[in-house]
Amino acid sequence: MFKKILIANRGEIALRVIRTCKEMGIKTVAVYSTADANSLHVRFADEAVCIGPAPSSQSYLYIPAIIAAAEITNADAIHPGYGFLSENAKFAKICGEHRIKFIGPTASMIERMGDKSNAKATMIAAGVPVIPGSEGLLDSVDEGKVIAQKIGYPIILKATAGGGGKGMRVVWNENDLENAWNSARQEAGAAFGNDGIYMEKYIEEPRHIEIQVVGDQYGRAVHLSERDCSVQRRHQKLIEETPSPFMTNDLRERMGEAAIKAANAISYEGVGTVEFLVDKHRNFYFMEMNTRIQVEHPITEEVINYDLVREQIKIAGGVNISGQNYFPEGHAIECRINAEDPYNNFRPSPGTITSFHAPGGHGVRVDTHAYAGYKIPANYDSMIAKLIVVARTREEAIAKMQRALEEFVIEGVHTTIPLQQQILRDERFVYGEYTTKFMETFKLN
Amino acid sequence: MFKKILIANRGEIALRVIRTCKEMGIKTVAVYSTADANSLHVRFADEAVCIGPAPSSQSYLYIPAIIAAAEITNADAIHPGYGFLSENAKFAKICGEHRIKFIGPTASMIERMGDKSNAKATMIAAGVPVIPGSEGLLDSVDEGKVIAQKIGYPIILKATAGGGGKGMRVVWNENDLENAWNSARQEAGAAFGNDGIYMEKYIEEPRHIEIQVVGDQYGRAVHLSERDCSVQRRHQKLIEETPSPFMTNDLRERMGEAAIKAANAISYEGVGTVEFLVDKHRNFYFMEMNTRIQVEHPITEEVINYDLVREQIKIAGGVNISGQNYFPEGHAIECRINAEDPYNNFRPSPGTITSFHAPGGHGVRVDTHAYAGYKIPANYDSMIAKLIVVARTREEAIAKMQRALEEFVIEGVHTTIPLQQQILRDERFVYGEYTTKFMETFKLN
Amino acid sequence: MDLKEIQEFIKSIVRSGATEVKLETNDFKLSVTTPNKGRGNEVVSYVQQVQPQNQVVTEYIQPTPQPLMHVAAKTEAPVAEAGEKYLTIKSPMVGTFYRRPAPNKPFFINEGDVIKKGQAIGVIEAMKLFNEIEAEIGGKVVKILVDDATPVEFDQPLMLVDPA
Amino acid sequence: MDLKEIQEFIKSIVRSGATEVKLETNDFKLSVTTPNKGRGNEVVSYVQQVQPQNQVVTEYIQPTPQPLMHVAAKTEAPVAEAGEKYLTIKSPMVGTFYRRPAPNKPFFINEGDVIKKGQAIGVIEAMKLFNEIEAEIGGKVVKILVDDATPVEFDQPLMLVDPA
Repeated sequence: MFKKILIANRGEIALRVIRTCKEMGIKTVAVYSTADANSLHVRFADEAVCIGPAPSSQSYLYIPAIIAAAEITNADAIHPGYGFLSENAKFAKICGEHRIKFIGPTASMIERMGDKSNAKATMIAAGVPVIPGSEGLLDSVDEGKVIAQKIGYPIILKATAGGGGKGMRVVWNENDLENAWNSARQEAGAAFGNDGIYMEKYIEEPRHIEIQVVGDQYGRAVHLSERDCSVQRRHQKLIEETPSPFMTNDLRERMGEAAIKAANAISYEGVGTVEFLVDKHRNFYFMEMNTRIQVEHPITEEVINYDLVREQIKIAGGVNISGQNYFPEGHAIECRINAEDPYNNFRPSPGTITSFHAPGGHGVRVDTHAYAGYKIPANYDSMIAKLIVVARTREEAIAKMQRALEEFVIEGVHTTIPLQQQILRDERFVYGEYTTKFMETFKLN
Repeated sequence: MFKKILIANRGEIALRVIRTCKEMGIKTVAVYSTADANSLHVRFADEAVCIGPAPSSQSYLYIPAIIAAAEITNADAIHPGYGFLSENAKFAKICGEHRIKFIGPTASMIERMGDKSNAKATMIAAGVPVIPGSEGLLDSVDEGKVIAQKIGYPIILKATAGGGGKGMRVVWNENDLENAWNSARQEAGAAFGNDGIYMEKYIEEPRHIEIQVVGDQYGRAVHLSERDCSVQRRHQKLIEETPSPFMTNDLRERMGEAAIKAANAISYEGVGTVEFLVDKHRNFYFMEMNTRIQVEHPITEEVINYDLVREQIKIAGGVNISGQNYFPEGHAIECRINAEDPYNNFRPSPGTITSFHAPGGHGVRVDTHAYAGYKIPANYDSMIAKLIVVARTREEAIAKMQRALEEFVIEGVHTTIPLQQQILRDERFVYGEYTTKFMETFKLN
Repeated sequence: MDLKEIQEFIKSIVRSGATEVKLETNDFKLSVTTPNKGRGNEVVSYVQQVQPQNQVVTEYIQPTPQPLMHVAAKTEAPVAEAGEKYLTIKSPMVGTFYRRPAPNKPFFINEGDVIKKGQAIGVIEAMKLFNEIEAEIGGKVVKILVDDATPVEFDQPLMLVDPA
Repeated sequence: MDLKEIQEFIKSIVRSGATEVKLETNDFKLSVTTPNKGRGNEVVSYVQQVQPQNQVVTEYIQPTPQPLMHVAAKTEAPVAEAGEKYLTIKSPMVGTFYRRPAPNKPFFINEGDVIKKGQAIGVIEAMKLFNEIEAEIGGKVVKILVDDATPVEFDQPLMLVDPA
């Protein structure tokens, strides 16, 4: 196993990785920009190296500084966290060239999943469902009819030059296709001067449900069940939960199998996540694969009672996995707490936290690098805490999250806590009847 | 179920009870002395009533103020927490007279367990082992021989007027009894002017192991397995863990059965704890029963995944229990963090906390009412936080506790964190080979 | 809070004749020592030791510094402006405050009354016991802050008295 | 908060006649003692904007206020006494600092040398690339703080220069 791991990240995930390393008896090196000199990851690591000024491009994203930091501290592995260099194939490659183990997949695995069209082709070859549609533009309405018959209604026609919903038509049966085709072309031509149209399967009531997978260096992969991340605002996840309220045993089995196929297709090494869109009929379609640990990984940890960062480190160290899939026991929810003003168009709210009290008690976990007196730098993302609860049932977990949000005190900056509180009380959330469109019609009081 | 519960307590346990009430949808009333006006239990309760000045005798122990607070807020139940009025039979009785449900056992149950000799007699009648010995003073060495034969060697002779080890003799076999008898009498007579001697079974390598029990209003009682609280300093528990490293399945079965007998003997209602001394041969002896929730209850919650305060409230509300015993899954440890200076004879260290960061992550729970800026009043006990970890094995739990203690930042006052860190590294603790005498020979570096 | 304001504030402290001032708010802490001696408008403060049971507590009201983590007060704060002129009579216990000895009797006192130390000003009921509340100071009752038959907490202001 | 403002603020304190002022806000802590005579050693401070890559950063060393939650510095703190007279040349990058271009070559500079702006003062190796470090200021090298072939962090003081 590794003797010393450098964490090429900041904030809560850097602290998170340090915690597991300490529990495993592995030494840690924090790297930090001048803006983060007073950060807790710097305080709690065994060593800390200042790698550059505040802008990420000159510090957390600047590969030579990070490699140099690993070299001068003799770190034998680098944990990239999420964001920053975590899905950077070049970085993974350079680590290898410097004989530093990149804790994650190889450069070529990252590349094969990093490129969308490449990933899609790989998934089709592996038998993982992707959103079906025309290959490129449609030549005629008749070609459209043939394809629609194959992929099944409803379908959506989209303008290739499109945007803002213009030139888009959802078609529910063949009778309506010709009219829709004509009007979509006309609208697209008028709006964009380009009437090229392509077709996709229309996803009814889409849900974002992802499957956690783990693969070892010996080609074995398993899944750790799902996370429902449908509560999103502009593609930013706000709340995640597991099990998904929309899940069935059958669907979990099929999605789990598909996710393992996806991992096997690239002989995936490490922990990763296969993201799917699921429609109301419980058809699911591959969106993308994240080849790193995710922000929302703790909810999986809580329901399978296993530390995923420990698993990452063990796999990177060459340990092989059991081959067993894991299924949720109990119910876990995570709320992301951001220093943003939800009443002011989610404007970031950097500044100094004057008061801080994190909720506690049975089934409550707080992953945070913030504390009273901490100054949130304006240079990085605004997430300052992850609040995770676990309980025996979804109902209990919601009640627990409601009281934990109520108990969370952060003063001095604006946070998304009031937003989260309102979502947790929203009927659609409470009954588990929400899709990725949930926030589009959500009104903050 | 209750509509509004008044919590007749302060500090972390008041906050703890409020948390569960919120999760159950029950309104809460905090009571507080003027010294606690800025306490979190005041902030988080739905209502708060100032009941008196700082001295406990005029506030948290002053029954008329608490009853009046319940009356003016229309609370229909009172949760007493631990300490203060929690084992006060008179208070339980007065609550009943004012038609307020005391969440705990009835006055007569408290009385029957509150009086030591009474409790002992009840236990003997119920067939629960108590520490055997002479009934009162020994008349002669021959009487001693007869009793010693019955209870088995080793025995200990103790001066009735004793103290400081004077007039005490451990006797390992009958040959040594007469000499010991003579020298003990002589020493006691010289030291105290009273040579009265009684005899007890000598407990070799004693461990303090307690069994959590739960009884409902319908006479049914179960046990929730043990907690090992042998790490004590002057009878103050410092660290508790479950399972006990000394436990075997057989011993757990026997102790559990005895604890249920103890509860049944008084038709116990509520959650309670039967404390035993266990010797190195795994004989166990009843010490006392605590008829309330205990400080260390969270470790049981973590390994049986159930909220004991919720259970208390449900039982008080007349819900009946399943009748099933619970056994630990995984391993949990609690460290009590006190505002005391371990380098200065554990002198209390009240004052203002200037910095505060509680550890987080998977398997870490912090129950505290403290925060950066909180002023610890000098009037009450010095416990400011309970740090609880849970992991799959004892080894992992210890590693987790070590890193969590390392991560716990409390500045502005002295705390017992350095002491706890050293205990967690002590070989005897790490190997689980500790008794109640552990701290007697422990040297703080 | 801007530095200009703080500058002015420091000047005013030096001018005031105080020898040492410490101020702590949510935003800043300030401590000023001046060479001034003697004279001082010394801050007079008079807090009587609270005693069990029926004794009334009085104190000069002073604006108190905000705690770092502000706890929302569940009862109304004492009227700050009254600070320099009036004394507050506070509740010595938690319970229900009655302004008269029995429903068919007149109020013990009314606003405008001049009361003497030791005079009964109300009763507080707790656990079915009625505890007569005596004024700990004399003066003119400027304002009665609590209605008849109202729950009161320990230390809750009951009335303002002008001792002059 | 701008240093100019603080300078003005300190001056105003001295003028105010106060003997000691401590101020702590969310952004900074300030403590001023005045002899209440004379015009005190004013703290002059000059921080140059950090620029990417090989540019050398200089600044007057000043005692920095303690953060509320103090992070144990893993490297030695800049020499505080130097504050008023010397400039510090800091490392523009993390890596291994060499005082000579090759093992068999002499040091770029030695203590006591007078250097010119733009002069090479060392190289830093990172990812097997050697980056020459140029002095951003001229003056006399008072002290070289880092040995040959030593790991350095970004912003770590390398040497003190007397610009006078």
